[in-house]
Amino acid sequence: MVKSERKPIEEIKDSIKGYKNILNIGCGGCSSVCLSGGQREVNMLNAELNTLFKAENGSQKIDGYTIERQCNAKYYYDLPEILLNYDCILSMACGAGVQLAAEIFSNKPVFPAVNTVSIGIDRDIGMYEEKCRACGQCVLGYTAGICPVTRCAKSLFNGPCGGTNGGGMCEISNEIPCAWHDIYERLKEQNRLDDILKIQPVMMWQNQVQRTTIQEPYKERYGK
Amino acid sequence: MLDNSTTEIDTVSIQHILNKNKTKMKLSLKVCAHCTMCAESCFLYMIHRKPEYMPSYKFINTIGKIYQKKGNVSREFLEKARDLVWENCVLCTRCYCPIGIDIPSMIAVGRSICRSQGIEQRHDK
Amino acid sequence: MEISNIFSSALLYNLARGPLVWISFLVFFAGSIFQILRILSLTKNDERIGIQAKDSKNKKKPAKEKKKEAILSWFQQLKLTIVGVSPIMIIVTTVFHICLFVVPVFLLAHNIMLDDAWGLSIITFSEKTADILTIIFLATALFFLLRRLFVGRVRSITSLYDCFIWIIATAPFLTGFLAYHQMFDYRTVIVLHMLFGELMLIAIPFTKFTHMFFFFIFRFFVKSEYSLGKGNRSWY
Amino acid sequence: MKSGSNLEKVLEAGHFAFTGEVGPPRGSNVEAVKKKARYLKGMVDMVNITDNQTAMVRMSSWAASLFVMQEDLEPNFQMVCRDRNRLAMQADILGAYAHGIRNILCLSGDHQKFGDHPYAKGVFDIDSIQLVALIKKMRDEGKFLGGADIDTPPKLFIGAAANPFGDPFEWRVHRLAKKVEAGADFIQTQCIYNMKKMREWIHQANDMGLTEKTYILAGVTPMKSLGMARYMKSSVPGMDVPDEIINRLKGAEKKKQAAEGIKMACEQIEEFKEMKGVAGVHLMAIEWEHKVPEIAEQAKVLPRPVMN
Repeated sequence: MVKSERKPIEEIKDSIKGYKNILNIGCGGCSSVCLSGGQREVNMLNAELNTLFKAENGSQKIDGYTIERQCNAKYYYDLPEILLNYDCILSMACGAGVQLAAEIFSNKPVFPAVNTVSIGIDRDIGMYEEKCRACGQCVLGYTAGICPVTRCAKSLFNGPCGGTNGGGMCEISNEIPCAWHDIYERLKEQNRLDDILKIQPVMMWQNQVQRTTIQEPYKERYGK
Repeated sequence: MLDNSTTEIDTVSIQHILNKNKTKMKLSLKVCAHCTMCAESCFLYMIHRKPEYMPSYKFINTIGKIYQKKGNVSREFLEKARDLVWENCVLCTRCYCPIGIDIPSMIAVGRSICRSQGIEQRHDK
Repeated sequence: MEISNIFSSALLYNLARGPLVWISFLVFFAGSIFQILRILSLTKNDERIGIQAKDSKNKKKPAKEKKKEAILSWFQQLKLTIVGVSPIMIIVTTVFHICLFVVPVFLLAHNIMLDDAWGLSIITFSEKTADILTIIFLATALFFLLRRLFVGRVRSITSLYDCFIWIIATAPFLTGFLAYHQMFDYRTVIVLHMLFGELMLIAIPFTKFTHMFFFFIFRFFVKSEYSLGKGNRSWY
Repeated sequence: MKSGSNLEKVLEAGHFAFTGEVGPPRGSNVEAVKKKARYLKGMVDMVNITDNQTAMVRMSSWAASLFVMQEDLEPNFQMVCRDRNRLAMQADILGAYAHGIRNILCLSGDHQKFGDHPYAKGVFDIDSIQLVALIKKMRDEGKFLGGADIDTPPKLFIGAAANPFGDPFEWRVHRLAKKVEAGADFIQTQCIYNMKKMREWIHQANDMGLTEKTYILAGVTPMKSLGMARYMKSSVPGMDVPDEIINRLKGAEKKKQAAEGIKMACEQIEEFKEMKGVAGVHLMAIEWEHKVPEIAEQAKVLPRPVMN
């Protein structure tokens, strides 16, 4: 899922400067799953902000509300009424959620409280690893399920660069494994090395324009 | 005693799923103190303020009942369970349990039992 | 024979204070060990769940960063936890569980019996303290009962079994209290007290009371968002 | 002739090639480039002009190449995939060729993290092997990557790099094969210190017939000091410095370490001259351009053949 992490409190506070009544909207989707913007984080951030507000002059106030998913308008049902009492929105959803909130409540300023980091996996509680850059042209089929776009620091498609360090580590750090070393090892194990002996042609990057995805069965419905 | 409406339910495949997770699920169901302290950790409960959104309610009335009945449940039951595990839960995995029960995994098993009977998340709601 | 006569009969009295005590302790300890091992066997001491990332093996511990100065005081932070969410419940449940443990263990009368049997005893409360703690326990137990019966969300997941468990947990204290104050027929009450106590001991490893072990293992040794210790076990 | 570059001619004629390297200045100092180039004049067949080496901003490679040409030296325009997308690459190739540049070396490039702008966005639009194929397509088919025809295609002698030492070792020769297949006319290797592994790698390349399809120039960098050797061993990515190199430098007096380094380099060059499959040596005398004449002399690679 999408992984995100909270912005520094100073940055958040600075962004909502000048607004008296702020509503912090949490997201029950990805940012809740990655412990960055669920109800608990909303409560935590609000407690911190309210403490800071009080210490200053007490003219600002922040409340919280968490909805199922901020990336789908149908979960916003309660918000229009609640928002009557607020003059700005702080969103703890990923970049997608923040933008939908800003679109739906276009008369209210919306500020992000988290930085969207990656599409990743849960390695452990509170530990997430980036796995996908949404390039739109998946090559995992010939790279043994290891993404060279994400995991190789140079996004190479034809094998490791000359910088691999001893023990199959990336040149940028001895703690980051070389993606291509791992690809090679896994393919060798599966007896599929032929897959990477061919030269891979250049990528047709699909993530250079905003993409709208319409699934095949719906193409007709949306006139595409 | 078999209910007539269970005929269209494949109890064997439900039991298969139940058995796969048996020890953990049964133990979790057993130790739940029914204290309801999990309620406030669920943001859906905080929105709706109804018991049906309590994490414990959701697993007791789905997977709990299914274990009690050893998989002999009716389609109507599973359709109600569907709402509990999908409509009332987004599996954000943030439930608090004072005893440490892994509630999300119980909901997940509830979901897979529903799925095994072709009862899936409704997208039209 | 009338019911009250059964409970005051010498046979039952001797049974309850003799063999039944040993049997119940035996069942309690054996059952507890079994449960603890079973719960532990459901978890594994694994650094990571699922497929191991290669880097996880030789990852060095990062140098400890300077902890940022907390904006919230410890009290404010506490308020964000379950203590702030359900303060009354937390206080009541803590008191309840402490009394549940300390009253029987540190009770003078119990220790005298222990002394009689094995010649050893541990520190004890004064009788008065024990009496007050028992009253507190009964009050908290009553709170739970009322909550179970009258708070909607609790009632929604309450079954008869919960009430049964409540009776098993409360009865030894109630009967002990009545016995100490010599209310009703002492002989009957004390026999009931012993029987309920033994029933509870036997019940601990096999009923909902197992949460006693489950709590410690899962909140302290198994890692989760809310774990209280530095647990490194996980569900298998 | 694919390009008619001096290097190509030297190699075609069967001479043992000897190439050098110049790093452009961190500024617009023309004289600095020319001064460095002058040391190499007549000493090497071609000189590599590095492209934002170690991700530090420097005068652009093609611009420095032009100054080197003014000093009657043939440049090898290095191009890294880190800084350009496919548009800029093709544009620079056209421009470089139009200005008379005839050699190009395709590299992935050191990661920007190492340089003075660690948070730059690394482009890495295409990788080095794809870049080789792109240039070959421009040259041989006269077409851009996008398929359109090129008016006056660039006729470049295409080079690629190879590191015989990186992990996994068994893969390295296959990567070389891919570069050859993509169209690399010559290969310049990473600095070589581990001769044992190098021999093995060349042996594999010979067995696969790769050395018949491409010219391999072995990379040689003389050690200036013990400190440099230690640094290379510990901190330079993809470098394999065996302990015997370190020990030999340790054995020399501090003042004579440089001389010892040069001596070791010359011994290596002697071995490469005899090694089947090695077509020449690429001397990377890093910030030691003034020593190149001395090294060339000692390595007995002078005089350089004059082609026409």
